[in-house]
Amino acid sequence: MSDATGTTTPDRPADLPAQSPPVHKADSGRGAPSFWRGENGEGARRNLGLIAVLVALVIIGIATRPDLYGDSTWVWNNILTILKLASVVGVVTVGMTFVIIGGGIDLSVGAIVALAGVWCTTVATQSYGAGGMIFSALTVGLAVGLVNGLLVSYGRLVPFIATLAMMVAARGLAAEISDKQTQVSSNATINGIASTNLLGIPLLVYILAAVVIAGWVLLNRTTFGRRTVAVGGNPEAARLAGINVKRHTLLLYALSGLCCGIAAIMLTSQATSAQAAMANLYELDAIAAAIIGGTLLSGGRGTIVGSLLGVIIFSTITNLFAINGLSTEAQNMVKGGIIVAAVLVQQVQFRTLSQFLSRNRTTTT
Amino acid sequence: MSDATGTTTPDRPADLPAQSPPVHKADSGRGAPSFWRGENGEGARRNLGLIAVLVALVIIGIATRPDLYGDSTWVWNNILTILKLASVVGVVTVGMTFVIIGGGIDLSVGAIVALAGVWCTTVATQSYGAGGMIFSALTVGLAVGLVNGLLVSYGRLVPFIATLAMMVAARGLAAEISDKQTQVSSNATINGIASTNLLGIPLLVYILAAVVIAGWVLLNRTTFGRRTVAVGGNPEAARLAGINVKRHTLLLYALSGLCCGIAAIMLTSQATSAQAAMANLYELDAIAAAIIGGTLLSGGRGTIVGSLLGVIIFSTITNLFAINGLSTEAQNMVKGGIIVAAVLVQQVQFRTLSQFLSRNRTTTT
Amino acid sequence: MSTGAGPEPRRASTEVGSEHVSTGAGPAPRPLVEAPADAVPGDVVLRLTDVVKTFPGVRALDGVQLEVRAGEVHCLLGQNGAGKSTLIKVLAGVHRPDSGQVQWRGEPATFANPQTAMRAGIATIYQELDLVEDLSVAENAFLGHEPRRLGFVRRGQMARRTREILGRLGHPEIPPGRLVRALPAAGKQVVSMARALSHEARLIIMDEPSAVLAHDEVGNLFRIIRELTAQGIAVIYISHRLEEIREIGDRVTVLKDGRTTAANLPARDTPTRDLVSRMTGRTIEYVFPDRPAAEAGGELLRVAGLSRAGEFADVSLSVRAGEIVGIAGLVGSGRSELLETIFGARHADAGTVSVAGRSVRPGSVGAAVRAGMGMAPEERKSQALLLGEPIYRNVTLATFSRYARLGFTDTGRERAEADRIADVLDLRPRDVRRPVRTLSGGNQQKVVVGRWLLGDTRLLLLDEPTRGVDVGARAELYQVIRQLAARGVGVLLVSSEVPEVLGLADRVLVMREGRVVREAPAGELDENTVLDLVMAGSLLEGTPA
Amino acid sequence: GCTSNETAPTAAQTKAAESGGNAEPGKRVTIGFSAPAADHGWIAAITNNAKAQAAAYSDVEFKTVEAGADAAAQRAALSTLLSQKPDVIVLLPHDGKELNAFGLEAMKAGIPVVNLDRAFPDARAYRTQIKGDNYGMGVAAATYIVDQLRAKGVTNPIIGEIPGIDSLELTQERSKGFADTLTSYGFKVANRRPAEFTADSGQQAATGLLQALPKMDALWNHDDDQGIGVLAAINQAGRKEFFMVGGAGSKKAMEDIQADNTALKATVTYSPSMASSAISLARLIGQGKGMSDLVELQVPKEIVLASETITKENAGSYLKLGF
Ligand SMILES: Nc1ncnc2c1ncn2[C@@H]1O[C@H](COP(=O)(O)OP(=O)(O)OP(=O)(O)O)[C@@H](O)[C@H]1O
Ligand SMILES: Nc1ncnc2c1ncn2[C@@H]1O[C@H](COP(=O)(O)OP(=O)(O)OP(=O)(O)O)[C@@H](O)[C@H]1O
Ligand SMILES: [Mg+2]
Ligand SMILES: [Mg+2]
Repeated sequence: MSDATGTTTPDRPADLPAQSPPVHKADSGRGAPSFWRGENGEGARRNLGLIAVLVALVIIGIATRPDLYGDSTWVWNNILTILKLASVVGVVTVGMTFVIIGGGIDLSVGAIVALAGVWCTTVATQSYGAGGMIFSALTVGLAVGLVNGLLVSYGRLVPFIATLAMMVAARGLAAEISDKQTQVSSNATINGIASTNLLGIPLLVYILAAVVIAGWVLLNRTTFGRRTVAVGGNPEAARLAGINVKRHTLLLYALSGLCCGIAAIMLTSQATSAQAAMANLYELDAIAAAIIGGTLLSGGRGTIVGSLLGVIIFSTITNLFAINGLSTEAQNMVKGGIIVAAVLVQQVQFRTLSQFLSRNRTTTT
Repeated sequence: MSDATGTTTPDRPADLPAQSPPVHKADSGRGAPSFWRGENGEGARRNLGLIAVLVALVIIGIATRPDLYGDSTWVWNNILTILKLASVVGVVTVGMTFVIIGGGIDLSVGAIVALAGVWCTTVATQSYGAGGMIFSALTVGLAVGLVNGLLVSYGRLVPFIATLAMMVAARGLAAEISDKQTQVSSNATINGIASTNLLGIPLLVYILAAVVIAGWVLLNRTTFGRRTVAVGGNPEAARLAGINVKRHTLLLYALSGLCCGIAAIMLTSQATSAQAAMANLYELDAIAAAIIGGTLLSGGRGTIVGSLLGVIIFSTITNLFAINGLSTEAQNMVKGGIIVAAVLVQQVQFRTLSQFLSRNRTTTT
Repeated sequence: MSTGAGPEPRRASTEVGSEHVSTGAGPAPRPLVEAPADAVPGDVVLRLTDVVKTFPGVRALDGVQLEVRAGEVHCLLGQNGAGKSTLIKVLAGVHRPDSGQVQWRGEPATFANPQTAMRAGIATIYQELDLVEDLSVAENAFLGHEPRRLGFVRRGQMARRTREILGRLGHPEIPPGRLVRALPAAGKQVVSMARALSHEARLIIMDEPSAVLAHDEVGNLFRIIRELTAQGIAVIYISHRLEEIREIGDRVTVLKDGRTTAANLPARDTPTRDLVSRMTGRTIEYVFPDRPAAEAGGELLRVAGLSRAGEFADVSLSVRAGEIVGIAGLVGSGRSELLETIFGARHADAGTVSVAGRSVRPGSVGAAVRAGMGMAPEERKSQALLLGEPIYRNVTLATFSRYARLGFTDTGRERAEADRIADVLDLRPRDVRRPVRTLSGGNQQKVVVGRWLLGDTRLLLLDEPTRGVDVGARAELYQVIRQLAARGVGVLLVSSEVPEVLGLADRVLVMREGRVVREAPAGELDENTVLDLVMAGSLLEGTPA
Repeated sequence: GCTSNETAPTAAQTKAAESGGNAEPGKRVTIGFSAPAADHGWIAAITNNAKAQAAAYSDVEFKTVEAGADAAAQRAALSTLLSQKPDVIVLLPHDGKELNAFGLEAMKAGIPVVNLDRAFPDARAYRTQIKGDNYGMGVAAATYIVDQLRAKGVTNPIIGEIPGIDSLELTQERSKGFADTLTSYGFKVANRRPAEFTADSGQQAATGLLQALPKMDALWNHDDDQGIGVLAAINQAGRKEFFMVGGAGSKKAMEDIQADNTALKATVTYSPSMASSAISLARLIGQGKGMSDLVELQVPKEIVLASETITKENAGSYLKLGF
């Protein structure tokens, strides 16, 4: 008999029916709090692992700079700094998470942010005021996203290639529009977004929170979100279930583009300017954050909360380096190590927890 | 019986075993040359599509610069220039193709090239002469690749994350070693590699050819290649067929690292120097070339020849821009368009050809 | 296939039919013969005439006639690759026919996509499970037609309706919120059925639904089918198990090589030999091969006290050279896990495995293969096949390095070996360079099993080797397995079909809920005894806690 | 970029604390410093020079936050610097316009900002700025090329250009100075292929350029670091018919010019020594002093370095400033 259920007599006649303990009824979910079960059980556990990584990073921060961490105002300020740093990439990552869950990838996000940023800061656009700038950034983002989606879904291009081409083209267009100059935003409302605080919390953080919540609801509570999982996890099944896979794919890229439009406004406001080279390699940051957050690169699985935690982990690492004044090269070497360690911690964490929970469950049934 | 095979007598006694006309055997390859059939049929046809794209690019070149293309010495020189330009990325792409077919991805190739290049040009290494430099570049490449492989296979990290971490770390280490300086190679043998011609063809092109041929043989004619396809196509099936999936994965990354080591020597020789920022974004170039060449990003399918053609297409595009003196921004916009067009041409080409061939086949059987 | 319940009908042979089998009464495939007088009365809901569908190089449907009436269970019979799945995919809007007419409820119809077909009232359970692993049971059941308001899923309503349907299906214990990923194979099949029932369908198509179901589950399925037909819903039922067709079917249409060779035969009364000959066009010696008189050889495999928490516990067994040992049990009784653990694909919590007296390193498939084991796993698509690769490379997946010299593969030899296997198993199409993806389900299964018929495997672990394999090929497969045993190979066979275990194996182990509850020579057991032993508890929750 | 394999920053680029006047140790000053991640010799030299200059003063405490790959990362790093309240901040921004907001914030918080090289558009965002003359670099390069070509009597010259990263505004300014000057003499750039400030990208850009221009008269390469690769490409193509002008002023380039055995005949400076000067200015600002050679009591608002042309004749005297 298995150790976990070692209650039966070993010499029971072999054909005695029905009384042996149910060896494999383990996953029935009884005996564990409902938080762990159901559709998000694994995701939630994985997110706990990410939180553990975050805690570890903070502890390293405290250990290396006790002087700073002794000052509670500074600590609060630092948290806000980290969140502000995370905000722009965070918004992009929400869109990216949808695309990846839906079985695609979007390498053009950084370029879209740059294009939308440049577009909304041209002299002509700025003349329409803050409303016009926001409108144009969102429209540009959405439009480029739609083109991506068309190429992938109806043009049947591999997402990697389609969005790579768009990345190159959009940066080129942005350079063309801006004539490779950094375009300064002179709109006080736009510039004010980054410096406004509400109840002591920066507006940018509210925007991030709003996008994350909207993303979470969209993914978990709407048909769109649920179908995204289907389209990425088993496109054939999705098609057989009558889902218009192509149209859905199109919408996913459009969504990502829209998020880039929002991010463009945030970034422009932070920099009070825009240029063709801005948001450089955001695609890598966003993909990495999503994957660290548990999104499967092959599609069909992922959580918004995980992606958010992924982004925050990366910005916490950056912050850690800044407060320790590490040189770039040391910083990079350590960063590589931390990323690996983070994933390992999270995996171990995750496995241990699952084991713990399933053991717990077995004994209570 | 089906029209396609309408040769048998319909009233033949039915109990005659095993001779029922082969309704389903139409694809047995009769009527089409053997090149198109069998295991590599699809790959070969796809490669024809790529060649069509190449031809189109050359025609554009001739149309835009008839003056240059009128000069046959220049044309020959230009072909060699394109091949030389393709050589370094080409070698990296061969390794990358193996990794991707095997179900992984290697974002660290550019960083490995840089690290190996920097390592082999330190004052200390250079004192060992050309042999020492080559040895150290290959060893460094192999070693970093092995670490990648260990992280992915035994550490169970997602390849994207593991190699992203390595990318950051290896660049950091390279910056540390070189103290962010450009390290000049003063070794005449190494520097000579890039300027040596044999029978009028640059040595670099021979190296590329050797690596491509070795890669082709390895992928198509050896058990290693067969395992690669299996491991990438269905790791569970590979495992249950007795293949050591982890060890094989490890070897794939090591192979990619080794290719990076070779590329490092080539690039160092070309630039007569090395620095931490060299081979910037080669990972993107290599992945894009492999995918354009028909390698499935999700693993299990790909060809070396396709990857090579992908690399050559990219360097032909670059060359086309150079001889037309396009500005960077125009260049980028056009490049995005060309990539999309190339893939579309190739797809159409591919589909039409298949249709043509299958029609052909049906009528001849 | 055994049609009776006991081990007696070990030898049921059918005679030759004519190659161009006519329909039930008429000589030509067209016009369709009227349904026999005793057919279930009802309107014709679906009529196919001369439907043709070609894939590159293959004419999968070559003039199919089909007529389905409301309230009947219409069975489709045919060999592997005959075109059954293709036919139902045409009906479901997955494939568009090249030519031919589809009449749906009296009017010509074209189903351009699955959605149109579903809207028209055709629901389908596909042969290959078509579920999304990371969605819940309820979300899968209602995928594509979720109850919703303003784009938001009405989760409460969806869960309630799912629970209702699951209750009707006899599985109230499956929680609607559970991720499908966490369900065993049989549970997934239930979800597939729940999906079909979630539509307001007039025609439900079931493509080999019983392949992954255990005996009691099949009974359950039949109860539901009867309920459906009583409401006037038509059912198209595909299975390779003739006894099921006798039990549930009303009329039978037989396909061969993409053509209708017989239509609207009465399901209960048509002699088996007729059916078989119309399917195969030749004589099938439908037998389990004789057991050899000679005693089996020395002990080859010894498993002692093997356990894995949550799956099976304290399993001890042995297989001797030349012996076929069968394991019977319900789906979900842990047999697959046991086999995988013996094979080293899973790590045992306790216990040992040894081959020919030498213990095998646990948790290492490589060690098991080196010790001479081979395993044909249960789920062909996810566990066994490289779908994009040619057949021969799939057949030689475990052995290609044996044909290699200095690491260089010998493709010619591989192809020759694969050809041999293809002949033995009657693979269709026979061209071993075709990608496995284009094979029908049953033919894919043959590839999986065929893989281990190559090479010098001493001990064969077969997990549901005949799942989805047609009558003819099945007989061939039995012969092959027996021949291997005669050459001294030990076989450990898991099958959910009790007659198969009893007919093929020399010795039988019965498993229930992860434990071996009985071990006896096959001759000492009959089907009812085994079923009694096996039945206890149901799919998920089982015995009351 | 720094082209030697030596590691120590050259002493010549720092100004040792002399005795008397401003050199006398004064009030302790904490200087915060930030420059973009160094992936390039020139920026590496900037950071090294700043460090070395700070170390030369006994009354300076040097805090560096080296920040990331883009403006956003630098902004985040700077806000942690700000929270540590240094006396003066010396800042080489990724992009002056993108970090303008930070300059304003710091100045508002009462911390003077010394902008190094990449100007803020808003004059309130900095206390002092010291920078090179990008436009002037282009002018100097073009002037040298025009002089040479006229001396040779070339009337319709084919001129190539290899800029650095093309999307940077500084590249634009350099190219503009170059093009404007050539135009004023009736010449133009025949082809320009951007590189990325690295030797390997320089080699590839140059290979493309040489292929596009089978005959060439003169070439301006913006950056001596990538110039190593450009020279290699010229060698590999076996081209000898033209001469080349470099940019920035690395030691290797000066040595090559002095030896006069490559295509490189001159380079126009853009010296990273400005970082050392920036530290000196920051110290004076922190101590409330002026530049003692000038009459003014405070440090001036703006200092622009002239771009000098180094040729075979004067290379010897500039060699010590090479980085
Ligand atoms: N996508 C495809 N491409 C090419 N050929 C195909 C494709 N799908 C099916 N076929 C071929 O069509 C024929 C009919 O296959 P189908 O799946 O309908 O058989 P089936 O009767 O369902 O067999 P089984 O009993 O094994 O499930 C087979 O020869 C198969 O190889
Ligand atoms: N993916 C899974 N997640 C959780 N539990 C699982 C999973 N797969 C299987 N199980 C558990 O393992 C038990 C045995 O599974 P399975 O259905 O494969 O048994 P089996 O006897 O091998 O079936 P078969 O006869 O069909 O091969 C199930 O009761 C189930 O509780
Ligand atoms: Mg089928
Ligand atoms: Mg099982």
